[in-house]
Amino acid sequence: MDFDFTDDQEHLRDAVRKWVDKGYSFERRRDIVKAGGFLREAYTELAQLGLAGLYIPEAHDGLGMGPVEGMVVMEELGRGIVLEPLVQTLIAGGVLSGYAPEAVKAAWLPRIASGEALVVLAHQERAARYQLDACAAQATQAGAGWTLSATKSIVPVGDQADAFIVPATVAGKLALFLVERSAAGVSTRGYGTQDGGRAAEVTLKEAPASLITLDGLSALEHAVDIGIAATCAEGVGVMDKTMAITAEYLNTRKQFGVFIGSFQALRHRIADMKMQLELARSMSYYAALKLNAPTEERRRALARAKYQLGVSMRFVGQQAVQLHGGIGVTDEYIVSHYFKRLTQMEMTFGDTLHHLGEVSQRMQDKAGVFA
Amino acid sequence: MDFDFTDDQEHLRDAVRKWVDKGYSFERRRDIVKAGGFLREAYTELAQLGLAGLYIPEAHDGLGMGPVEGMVVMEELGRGIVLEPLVQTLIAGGVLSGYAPEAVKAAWLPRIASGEALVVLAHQERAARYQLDACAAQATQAGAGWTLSATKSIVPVGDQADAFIVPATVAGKLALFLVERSAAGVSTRGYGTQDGGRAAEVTLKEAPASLITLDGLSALEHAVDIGIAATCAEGVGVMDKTMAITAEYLNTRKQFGVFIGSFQALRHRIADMKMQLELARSMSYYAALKLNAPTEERRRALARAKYQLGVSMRFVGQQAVQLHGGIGVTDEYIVSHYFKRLTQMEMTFGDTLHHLGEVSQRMQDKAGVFA
Amino acid sequence: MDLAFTPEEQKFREDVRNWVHANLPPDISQKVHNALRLSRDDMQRWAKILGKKGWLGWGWPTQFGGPGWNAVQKHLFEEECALAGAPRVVPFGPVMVAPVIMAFGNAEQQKRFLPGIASGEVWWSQGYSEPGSGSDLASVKTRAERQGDKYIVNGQKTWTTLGQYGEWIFCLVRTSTEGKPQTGISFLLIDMKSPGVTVRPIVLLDGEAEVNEVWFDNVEVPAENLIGEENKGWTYAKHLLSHERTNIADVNRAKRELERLKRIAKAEGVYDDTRFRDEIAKLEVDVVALEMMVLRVLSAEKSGKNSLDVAGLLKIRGSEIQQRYSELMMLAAGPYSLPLIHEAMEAGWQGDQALGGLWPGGAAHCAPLASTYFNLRKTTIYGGSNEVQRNIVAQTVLG
Amino acid sequence: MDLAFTPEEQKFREDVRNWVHANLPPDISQKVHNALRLSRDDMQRWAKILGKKGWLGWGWPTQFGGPGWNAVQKHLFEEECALAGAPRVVPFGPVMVAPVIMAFGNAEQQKRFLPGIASGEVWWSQGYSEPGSGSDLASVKTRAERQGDKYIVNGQKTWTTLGQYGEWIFCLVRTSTEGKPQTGISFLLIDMKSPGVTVRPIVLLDGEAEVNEVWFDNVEVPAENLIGEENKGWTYAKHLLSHERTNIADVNRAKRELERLKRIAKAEGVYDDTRFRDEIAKLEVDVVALEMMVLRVLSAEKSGKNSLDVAGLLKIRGSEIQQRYSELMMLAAGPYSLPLIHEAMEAGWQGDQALGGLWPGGAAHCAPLASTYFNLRKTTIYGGSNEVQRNIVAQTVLG
Repeated sequence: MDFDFTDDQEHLRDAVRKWVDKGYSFERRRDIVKAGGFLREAYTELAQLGLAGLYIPEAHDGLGMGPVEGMVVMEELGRGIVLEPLVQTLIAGGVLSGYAPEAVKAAWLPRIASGEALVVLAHQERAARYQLDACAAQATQAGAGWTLSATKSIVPVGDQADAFIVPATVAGKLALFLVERSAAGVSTRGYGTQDGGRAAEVTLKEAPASLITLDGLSALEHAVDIGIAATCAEGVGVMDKTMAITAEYLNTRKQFGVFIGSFQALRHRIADMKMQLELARSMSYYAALKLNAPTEERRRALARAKYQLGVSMRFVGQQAVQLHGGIGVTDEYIVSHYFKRLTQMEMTFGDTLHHLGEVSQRMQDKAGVFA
Repeated sequence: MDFDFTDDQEHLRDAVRKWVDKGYSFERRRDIVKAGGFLREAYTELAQLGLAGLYIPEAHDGLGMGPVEGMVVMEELGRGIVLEPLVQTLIAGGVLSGYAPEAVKAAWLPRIASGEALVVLAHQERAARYQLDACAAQATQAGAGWTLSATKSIVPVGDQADAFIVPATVAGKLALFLVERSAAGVSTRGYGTQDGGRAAEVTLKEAPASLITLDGLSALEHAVDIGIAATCAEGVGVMDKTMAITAEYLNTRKQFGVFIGSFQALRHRIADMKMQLELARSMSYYAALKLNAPTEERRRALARAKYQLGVSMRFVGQQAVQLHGGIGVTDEYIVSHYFKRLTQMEMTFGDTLHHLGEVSQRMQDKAGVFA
Repeated sequence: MDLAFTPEEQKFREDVRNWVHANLPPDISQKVHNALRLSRDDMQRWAKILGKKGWLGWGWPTQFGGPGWNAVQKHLFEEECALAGAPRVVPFGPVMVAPVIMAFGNAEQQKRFLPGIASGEVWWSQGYSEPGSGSDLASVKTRAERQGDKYIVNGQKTWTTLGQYGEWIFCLVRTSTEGKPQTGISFLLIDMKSPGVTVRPIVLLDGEAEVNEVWFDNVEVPAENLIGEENKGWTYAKHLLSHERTNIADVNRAKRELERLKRIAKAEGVYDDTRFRDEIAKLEVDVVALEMMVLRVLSAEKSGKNSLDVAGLLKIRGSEIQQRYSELMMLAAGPYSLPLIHEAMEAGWQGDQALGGLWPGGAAHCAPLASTYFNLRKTTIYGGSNEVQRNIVAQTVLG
Repeated sequence: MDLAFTPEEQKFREDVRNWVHANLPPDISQKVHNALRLSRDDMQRWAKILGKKGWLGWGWPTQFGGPGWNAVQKHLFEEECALAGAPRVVPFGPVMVAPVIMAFGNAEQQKRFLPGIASGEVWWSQGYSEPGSGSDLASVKTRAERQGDKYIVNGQKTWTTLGQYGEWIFCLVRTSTEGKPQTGISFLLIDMKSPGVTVRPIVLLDGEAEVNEVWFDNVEVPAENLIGEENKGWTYAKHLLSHERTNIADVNRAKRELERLKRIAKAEGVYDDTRFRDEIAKLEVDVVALEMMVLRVLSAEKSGKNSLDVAGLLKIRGSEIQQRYSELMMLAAGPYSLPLIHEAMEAGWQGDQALGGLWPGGAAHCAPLASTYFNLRKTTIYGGSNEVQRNIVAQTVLG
């Protein structure tokens, strides 16, 4: 039992933090939002730091690191509310490494690690909500390969990614495929998202696809759990910075002749926010440390973590705006962007009520971290 | 649309308040608790004020009054956390007047109105929780009459009441009966309850019974709704006094050299308590004014009211203790008794989660008071 | 005590309902019912329709051309408008400045300004808040110096709702720095077309520009535009605030939006999910309780008995409910509330033709949900933040 | 970073577990697992068993006869005891006064007092709170006047937990009224059998007498019972408070009680009710998050890196969780938690024979639920109320 970070992990954190502070100013971010919500150049910078290869084995030119390093990185990106979706790259690295045939690995992993290829998960369907096993997309075997027909929504940077990881049914069972955006039958329609980022509707009409695995539900659940752990860490980073911004504001802003940070009711609110932050941080650790556990244990833990994060992110985001007062609801001031990011993250990979259901369903007689 | 009380209603309120203030001091109440939780003499005093006949028609020697008068009275009794269960008498008066055959009415209503007979509802069964249609008790026709076999729990002053209103099944359908405590086959075991009051387990073994109605579920639901409305009003009274006690404490008690009522965090807590009190008062009005509405509308409204009261009573009770600090958890100081009363009332006639379920199930497309 | 409205009140409600249904343009109510973007024209069209009927100043006494309704009638009128999907009347003219002009303005001012307000011809804005003032409204810094028969105004107002459309603005200005901050404030009406007035929209977190900054740079204002006496403006402003009562709770809109929430939950397939449905059920109780509280206040106003001091509670609860229904609507749509498609917030948007209209998932009702949620975060901040309201409520309990 | 305990730690846990299972009397653990009433004898029996093993002072360094465990080992020991259903060790001797005697007492005092504490022979009480002091502990009024080689103590302490059993009491007493309130306080050990000491139980809202008032009426205390220097008692008391860390969260008990809650919910038929089950699920997450927070603190203590200042958060959350599980247990039983049957809180109670044991409904587990709920309202009040804790937490964020 040990929650200290190694020196290597601390160096990794420093490197990412430095890039965020120096390379991803709020002004640059604002320009990226204006330009559509994604900047490939910024993504390439992340890849140059090695982050795109974090979950890719060294044999495939990655760093071969694990969930704790993923947590460290995502926390720092969260602090800067970085739009470029590294969480997707962690998912792609993890899922392809874990489930894809060797040929697919060899073809894609090195390119993902270098940043040359951006691969994202395209699983959301209109009727599915947060249920991973609800899937109308169909796959058909065509000679040695496969074709897919599907309509997937809210696919992160879907109109600029190079390939998609797509769940589709084969004989009633979920399988996972890789589809290139440039393939025949693929069309996309991109748009900005509420947090300033970018997503797209992706339509596949008999698009050629490579099979990743026929055990698609296991792989998809794993993919989403990687996403949850990363989102938890990112959420901690976003909240940590949100708290800092808010605390500074309370200690700067005067009303009725005194700093508003001297009002006890606001101080107690800050204490409640700090509580939510530290509970969330604790559960982010938990998510990272359970990400490689056996399936049932992993799913239970990740649901618990995302539930806590959902509660925390909503509270911290809303209260940060409230404590700022009027300036908190302006586009100009930074805190509203942190709030919007927190809001969007709550609805990513299952919202709070969804994960409450998961926790409730997966409950056991035993209690606690190790149960 | 008019929420003013008539002069008669105000006089009624004054009369009850005067009795509570002068006739039901905290010391007298403490003696009653010590002596077992019920004092017939005090109940008789209530009856002498006419309160036992509130819901009994004038033709049967009652006052023939309605839910608003019931609300006024229960609120005042709540203020004094009066242990003697007038709510049971309102139920008995309402149900017998509304559902019993003339002979039963003639035999019992005048005696109830005078206070000579105390009749209580005995419906709780071990497996039923708050479901009114779950009933293991059996009724058997025996000549012109009936006999009942049943085990009923937590019957208010069950070992001292004169008769019980008992639901039991006849050919799989719920019917309602009246059973005298002195009848053959009736045994009771009384005990104190958490709020200082009294209840009993009541066992019937082929006890002779008078039929009130074969439409027992309707009558029982009505009985419980009368109970809910009365409990809502009583809860408002208890909370109102709890708030007053707490406010006085905050304005008297000093810590760190100042009145603790000057701390903003505590002031905001008081504001939140006031909110809950006024929401509860509003819903108590609503309950009273919907008590004579058609069944479905009545049931929906009463569930909404009891849900709100449950939320409010829990919050106000807990916070009152919290704001008092150490003295709030002592038996000696009065506020803990108000807290315990509020706690018990939440679990009477369906708790908060139960009524949430009722509200949820009975929800319609339309919204608001008149929907 | 009676929950039902009197036959006269019911008749009144019916008359209002019939008139609103006959006169509210369907293209406008369609936007309101779906939280789509309302243009200046939409708002003013409805204001002028009301004005023509004599109902834009629905709270006005007959002596100034209003209908002279009592508290219950006003409420019924507001409720029928809200439920029918009428846009909220921009309150700065008919609800806010008009009562001040009636109470404290001179006959000349009443004759000059009230008709334009009553008809909906003139768009008024409010100039109270200043940068940094927040809930401390008495900290007015905008100066008005008397020079002959004019005031020269310099300073800045902010959070001026819909000020981009404003033609006139009523302002609290500082005419004296002596004594307590409250004593040196005056109430001035300013023509926004005057030289030196600059309006800059503030983009809010939902990307819309609902509020503005307004600068005054040596703006000349005729002294005849001063309401009442110099340095007594704070008294007038407080009088105005005391006029905001039950409408602060906005319970009529909450009822309409709760019904919309149920429609959205059904369309998104979560209405029959126990967990989600329970959240709606809780909100339902919240709305009923708020409505009962509003009705209690109205009854007390009508009869003059048992007056209730619950304005703070109404503000707190009303704003919390607004935030909650918008939150639940957004959560009902979940991921489908995440696309930010500005054009989808215009009426008549048909989806993305390139994708055969399938966008996102073909459900246009999703488009405004997150924006509305973001936008309504303001409700617990403006009009005296809920923290300030809690101070006020505590004062009523503890002294 | 690793969630798993090291093999050494796991071995340690196993050894403790085996020993506890072999030595904890089943009649005692049976009471603990069912929240039945514990007698003085129950508590002391267990204390002496621990004492004999050398584990009653489980936090003590080896030089004073303790096991010299690190933070993680202490936690594992506490967890195994809690999960096995051991009574909580009454902390006033081994956890509270002993560290002060070790740090600030002289060799004579250490020799005289520590053995009786370590063995569990001597029952210690705490004399900090006074009537009216509340969270303001420095407002000590109990006076100790030096007369030759004695102190004469006059005054009153209150909220003295289990003081009715106490043999010795450590007190904060006022030895000077000069300077700040904190500077005139001394730390004095008092034999409770001394003439002039009176103990009066305070009945709490659950009807039990868990705490006491203790009066001192010209009580003579040998000056050799003064710990450290006169007027420096506040420093020692603060030192002691800084020793209360993770145990303040009581997460081990919370785990045990959460499991009990699940058993009760099953027995009462609400475990499979979505609404009730969800409430348990939320609590489950709360407990896991609290446990993770505790483990983070332990890890930091073990390695000395990244020390965490979250004691206030642990207190707040731990107490809220205690209140919540007791609330849910009570709500699970619902009406059946309402009978107040004092005899049913004794082990071995067989129900009411007159009714064939059917009482209430035959479920003995219902009897203590409401009382426990009432009793645990204290947890957000004592040990520095949660409001005071929030002040402290805010201080760490805002300064």
